[in-house]
Amino acid sequence: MTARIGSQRPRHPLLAVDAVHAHYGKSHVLQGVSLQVADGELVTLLGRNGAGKTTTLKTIAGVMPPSQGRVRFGDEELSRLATHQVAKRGICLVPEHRGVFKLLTVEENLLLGQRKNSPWQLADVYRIFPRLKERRNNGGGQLSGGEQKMLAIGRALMNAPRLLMLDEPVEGLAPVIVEEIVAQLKVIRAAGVAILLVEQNLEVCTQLADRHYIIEQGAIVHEATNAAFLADDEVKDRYLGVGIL
Amino acid sequence: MTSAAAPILLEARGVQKHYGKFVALGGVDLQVRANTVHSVIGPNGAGKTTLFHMLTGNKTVSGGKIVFDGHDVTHEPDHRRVRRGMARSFQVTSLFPTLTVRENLRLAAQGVAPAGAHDPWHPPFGRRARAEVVHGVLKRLGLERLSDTPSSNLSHGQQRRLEVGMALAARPKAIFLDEPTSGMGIDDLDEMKDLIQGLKEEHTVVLIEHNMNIVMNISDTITVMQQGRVIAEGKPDEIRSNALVRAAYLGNMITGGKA
Amino acid sequence: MSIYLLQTINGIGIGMLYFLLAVGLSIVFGLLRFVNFAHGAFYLLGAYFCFQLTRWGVSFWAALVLAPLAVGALGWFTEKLVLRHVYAKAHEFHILVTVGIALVVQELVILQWGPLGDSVAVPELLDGVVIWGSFIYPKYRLFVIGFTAALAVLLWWVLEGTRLGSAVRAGSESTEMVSLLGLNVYRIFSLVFALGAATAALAGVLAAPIRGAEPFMGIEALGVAFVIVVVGGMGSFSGALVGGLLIGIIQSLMSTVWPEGARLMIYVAMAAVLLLRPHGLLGRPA
Amino acid sequence: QAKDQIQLGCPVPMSGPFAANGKFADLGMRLAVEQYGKVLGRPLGYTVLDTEGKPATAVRKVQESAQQQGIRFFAGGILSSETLAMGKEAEKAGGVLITTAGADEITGKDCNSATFRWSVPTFGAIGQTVRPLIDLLPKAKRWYTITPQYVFGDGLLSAAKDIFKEKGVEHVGNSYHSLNEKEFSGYLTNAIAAKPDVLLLLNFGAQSSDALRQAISFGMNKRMAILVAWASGLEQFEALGADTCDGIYFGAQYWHTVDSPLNRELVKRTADKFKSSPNYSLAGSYVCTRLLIEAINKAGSVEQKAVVAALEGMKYQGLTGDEEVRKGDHQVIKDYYLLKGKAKAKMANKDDFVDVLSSGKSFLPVNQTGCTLG
Amino acid sequence: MSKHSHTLLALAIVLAMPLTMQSGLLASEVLIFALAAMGCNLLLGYTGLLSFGQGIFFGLGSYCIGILLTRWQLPMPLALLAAVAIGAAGAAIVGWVSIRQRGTYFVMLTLAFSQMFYFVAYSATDLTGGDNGLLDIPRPPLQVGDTVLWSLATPWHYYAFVAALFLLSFWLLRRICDSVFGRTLLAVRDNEERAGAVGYNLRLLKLQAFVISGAVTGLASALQAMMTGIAPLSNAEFHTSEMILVMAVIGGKGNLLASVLGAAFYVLLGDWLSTLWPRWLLLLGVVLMVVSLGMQRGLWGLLEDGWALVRPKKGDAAAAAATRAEGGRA
Ligand SMILES: Nc1ncnc2c1ncn2[C@@H]1O[C@H](COP(=O)(O)OP(=O)(O)OP(=O)(O)O)[C@@H](O)[C@H]1O
Ligand SMILES: Nc1ncnc2c1ncn2[C@@H]1O[C@H](COP(=O)(O)OP(=O)(O)OP(=O)(O)O)[C@@H](O)[C@H]1O
Ligand SMILES: [Mg+2]
Ligand SMILES: [Mg+2]
Repeated sequence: MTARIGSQRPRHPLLAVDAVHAHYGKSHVLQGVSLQVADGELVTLLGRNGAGKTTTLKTIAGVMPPSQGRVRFGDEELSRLATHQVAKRGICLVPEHRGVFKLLTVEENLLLGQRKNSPWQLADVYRIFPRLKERRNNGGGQLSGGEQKMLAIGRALMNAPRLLMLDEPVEGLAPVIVEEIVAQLKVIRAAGVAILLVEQNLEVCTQLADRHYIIEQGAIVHEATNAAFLADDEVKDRYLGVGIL
Repeated sequence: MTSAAAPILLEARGVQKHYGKFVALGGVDLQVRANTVHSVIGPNGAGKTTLFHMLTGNKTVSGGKIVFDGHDVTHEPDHRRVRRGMARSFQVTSLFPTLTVRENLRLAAQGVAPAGAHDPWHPPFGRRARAEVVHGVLKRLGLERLSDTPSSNLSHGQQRRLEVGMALAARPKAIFLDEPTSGMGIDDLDEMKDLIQGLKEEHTVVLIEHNMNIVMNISDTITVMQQGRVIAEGKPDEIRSNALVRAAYLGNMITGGKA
Repeated sequence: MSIYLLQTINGIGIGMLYFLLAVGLSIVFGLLRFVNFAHGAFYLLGAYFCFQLTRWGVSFWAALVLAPLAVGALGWFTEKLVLRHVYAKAHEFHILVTVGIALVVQELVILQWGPLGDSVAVPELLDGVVIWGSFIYPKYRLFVIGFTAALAVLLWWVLEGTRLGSAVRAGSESTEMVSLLGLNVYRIFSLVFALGAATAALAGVLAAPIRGAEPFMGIEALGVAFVIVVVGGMGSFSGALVGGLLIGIIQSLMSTVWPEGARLMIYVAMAAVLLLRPHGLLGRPA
Repeated sequence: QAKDQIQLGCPVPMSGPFAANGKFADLGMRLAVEQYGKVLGRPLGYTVLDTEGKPATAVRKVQESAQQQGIRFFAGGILSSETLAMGKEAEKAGGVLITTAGADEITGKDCNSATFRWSVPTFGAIGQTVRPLIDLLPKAKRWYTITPQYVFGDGLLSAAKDIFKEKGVEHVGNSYHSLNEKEFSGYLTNAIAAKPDVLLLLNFGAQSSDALRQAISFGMNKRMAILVAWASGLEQFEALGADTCDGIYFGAQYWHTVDSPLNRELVKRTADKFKSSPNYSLAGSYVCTRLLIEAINKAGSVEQKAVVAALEGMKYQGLTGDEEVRKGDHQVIKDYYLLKGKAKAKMANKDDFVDVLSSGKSFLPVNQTGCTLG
Repeated sequence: MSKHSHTLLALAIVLAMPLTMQSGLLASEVLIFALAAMGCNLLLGYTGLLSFGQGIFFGLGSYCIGILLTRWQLPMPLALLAAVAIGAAGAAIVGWVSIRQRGTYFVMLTLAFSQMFYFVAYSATDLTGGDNGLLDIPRPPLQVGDTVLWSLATPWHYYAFVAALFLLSFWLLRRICDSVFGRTLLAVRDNEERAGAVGYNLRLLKLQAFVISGAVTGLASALQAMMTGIAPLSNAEFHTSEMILVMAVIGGKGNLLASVLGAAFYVLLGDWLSTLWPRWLLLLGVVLMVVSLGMQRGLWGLLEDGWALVRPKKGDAAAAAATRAEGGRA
């Protein structure tokens, strides 16, 4: 019953989530989520608070086992892999709570995620986020909220992702930084990394995305290309409650 | 607006905070007038949250003076300042995870008169339940249906909302909100904006926020910080057109730039 | 030489052994964020494995390698089979499960080797004492100091200088996040726990010729290790070294100054450190 | 369990740090009970009560066994603290306790009508070790002591000091240590600095083993004589090994080669039954059980008063030769031994760790023990 | 469950023990340790403080009543009250210092205190009897003037006395846990930082919890001293602290009745196993491991799960649907 407007499903999706269900204890949070992300594509997952966006990302990353349904990445079935195995295959999640290691310094945090084959190395990250360079020897726990966000994103980049999943990456960032991150995400996508983005900031989403999914109560209820989405105020109002109409 | 005439509720003079050698606040002056919305903005790491910690007493100051409502509170611990009428929300959500939403709010409401908390005899029923306050906050935040859910089972956005509720429940003179809208749904932003603006009637609001749509619309005064110092202060229009602020912070304002 | 100087040197000897005893407890705490009450049990096993091996005619030197390896392997399996399943649970259960393991090991040792203690001979090469003027010191203890110092350098390099070290500290905060970066957290856990067990066993082997092997030595050792780890800073490698040496020297000096109070002073030192420097002398604030 | 059976209780630590003593005490009582089989024509049985080394548990188990199983007669108690408490309980419960525990108070200021003790108190232990050793080593004029700091250790120390004074020996120093000490190198360094001729260790059990081992590793056995005044005998020598014992002097309550009829019998029984030589825990428990049974026999009754009366003043051929239960404080008057470890090469069999140098009886007169039996 | 069901259950346990058990002493010991475990649980389950110092209060109570009854010949009820007071006072001191620290550092500080207390008790021979402990503690009857109201001579008489005090304490503790104070403790347990920011004086709250815990523990140990007639040094040992903590954890935290269960389980299991096999600690070790591996909520959780299986199932599906609906915001 997913409404689909003006979208072409990628023929060989990099990531294919197929009717995935997930539970927290007894509460049935994901009720058959399906979505695809192709190579080099930037897809957003939109929805109100509590719709199940984070849970979807967690299920893909292997942090939460799906109770039903399948997740395919490339030619591989992920549903049964452990988190670190999923990560090794190139899926990198930047969680909404940042996941910065407080006991490590900024630099140690970055180096922990480092992979030799990543196009982003320490110097690149410091170039993108000069603030991190200034605070490089500080404990991760002593960073301001926004600095932690930068660190988490930078670390993910050093992890050589094929699919980057960002959970509200610009939440709490200064406008200048948001611009910087948006610019960087464009570069990242241009480098061929697929991105699945969860973000409440519509402005950011529409600037970046190729396609959008809207999730409601644990199921995808709408899918659209960016252009179609931009044009469709009714959808925005219905699913996201943006009072444009 | 009458803000310029309103009495000063909170005043900070030369507040400093050092973490070891690192100077997080290098002498900040701030004057917050009663019943206004006073926003503090600035790049990440500018020291906004740290300033909040100083003002609300979560951490001790390294120097300077803080006067609230006519009292020198510089060296009072946080729980004392709550009694004087300060309450805050945290940038990083901080709730009582195993307790229900209602209980979270009740505890926040009870904190204003914490002597009662030592009563080992009476259960929190009747007037001790503070039902009125709790109910009011639940309603204001649209959390009524989740009132009996443990707060750890809320989604991020729902938790953010409760986070603000915790500050409201104390019915403070001054309410300090540290990025209240971060993590909230797009649909909530307008609602939140109205809510904060509405708070002005009864409270004084000190707000940290990166969403310029909100800041520019509802603030009476904006203080801009950078590297532990105040670099500008003024009405939204003045701030928006301040070149220094634009370079350091606002940029082209893709977030809320259209406001 | 003055008696105080003698006692200080002797204290260093005690302290190095204490360091070895405590370092495993400290790094396991650093990663897994719980106090491993089974640590003493691995020390106990080290001593008894050494006793058994030497009784079989294996040389002490071989036992010095074999016993820690065997105990390390045991630690590896304990982690995999038991501890892994309690990480997600509350703090008390970590204590409970490791107390359980300690009891089981201790009673198994009694079943196998009897409730009486046994002795391990000092290896012939190190039998005897060195004499410098009025200073008499067993060769074996000198060897312990040197050996432990070398080991300390090696351990320091592994824990502070390698990525394993960062991963260990990161894992202590959020296992989820570490695995999201593609590191196998569970492998790291097993490894560190095995390392902790092996160092405890090594301490047990080294202590055996001095104190013999005895089924309740684990409990006592655990008590000492706690103090050292707290004084030095929990989870800190260099803290274990500083704490071990400090406690060793205090203990040794006290035996001249105020012998009755030697034990009490150790605990007073511990409480004082906890109050004045809550994270220990070299611990990082949590 | 037959109705008319007479049950004996064996309250000893079977678990915890003193489990070794408990284990052998159990065997000792088993030997004695099996040997007699019956008393007053009624079958004998016994129950082991695990005190866990905790006085409160010991007391509860003694109370329970008295109330539920009707046990009145107990032989056991290894730790002083549990023994003192159990003695009081046995008295209240209308029973009798015979023990081998060390504290002087048992037949001193905390003595009671129902408690008897087989082992020699501190006074005798020092008297029969320090005194003969001074005679043996007339040139050894400087003594250093290492003492655990509590009543028992102080008892040994003050007895030793009295003898030093009397014999004109110089006490060049003492190191107190706490009850939980394992590391003695600091104290030994002190001792070495004092340049004594004799090192006197006044601790016992695992602590004396640790102290001795470490003293030897400091080469002290080559530079001075070492006396362990309160050794536990065979079990301790086994733990230490022959090399460590070689040339060391030990004081002991019992040694299995003692030439007395009862001991020869016990050695044979133990060898037949357990393929080993009796150690102190086993022998002590055996002889205490025997004393109980003999006293019941003599009294011809299981009444507390009658059995106590039968024990008081009882003279018999014991493990250490002639033994007598002193009426005034319920202390058994028996020998204490001075032993010397021998080289491994000279050992006739695996248990032949020591030679017996001397033995004898020294006891404080009743009026100096502090015991007043109403 | 209804408001009084737990108190009724506690009453049922107290009444059931004489019917099912042979030894009044063992039954008394169960209740005595239940008291101590509840005291521990108040800290662990309600305040989030894992205290290894319970042995201090346990030692203090027994020494106090021992001294008062033997040397001062105080009336028994007064001596009991004094033991409670001393337990509370000791807890106030230990608490005052320890609660400056949090988390594992707090745990280690209480551990350090318990070790220190042990050495002090060991050295202060005049007061504590040192290694021998205090002996000859009487068990006088409860009397007014010369009329004996309640003889405590036989084990079951004494049990009745212990049971009455236990029920009273249980009821009081429940009342405390359900009070405003108890609920505020839960907030402290959940998130100290927030509790402070919301306006609570954390130190005072924790201290209050400590004092109550110490008082209950003091009562427990005084009762034990009267039962056994001694105040042994082993009460002050680290092992005692550990044992009390284990009881509280095995039972299940954050629930007083669970502590009773935990204490009963530990005491009875230990008593039974120790008659079976000298190496019974091995079995105890295995039990501890099993509990930690399989029963996060302790024995109480096990009972609850069992109860859930037996009870007729109703509305599980409805409940699930409800949570789902609440998931999305209107
Ligand atoms: N405990 C600490 N130790 C050392 N430095 C700290 C500590 N806490 C904060 N800092 C540093 O102080 C600076 C100010 O931090 P603060 O949290 O106040 O920033 P902020 O203005 O709130 O930023 P954001 O908008 O990103 O939340 C940051 O650079 C941070 O790294
Ligand atoms: N740990 C948990 N236990 C139980 N329920 C949970 C848990 N975490 C989330 N939920 C519930 O699952 C639903 C989906 O949560 P999720 O975190 O995926 O939402 P989201 O779309 O990311 O929301 P937000 O925008 O607020 O972050 C919510 O209704 C939430 O209440
Ligand atoms: Mg989310
Ligand atoms: Mg901030």
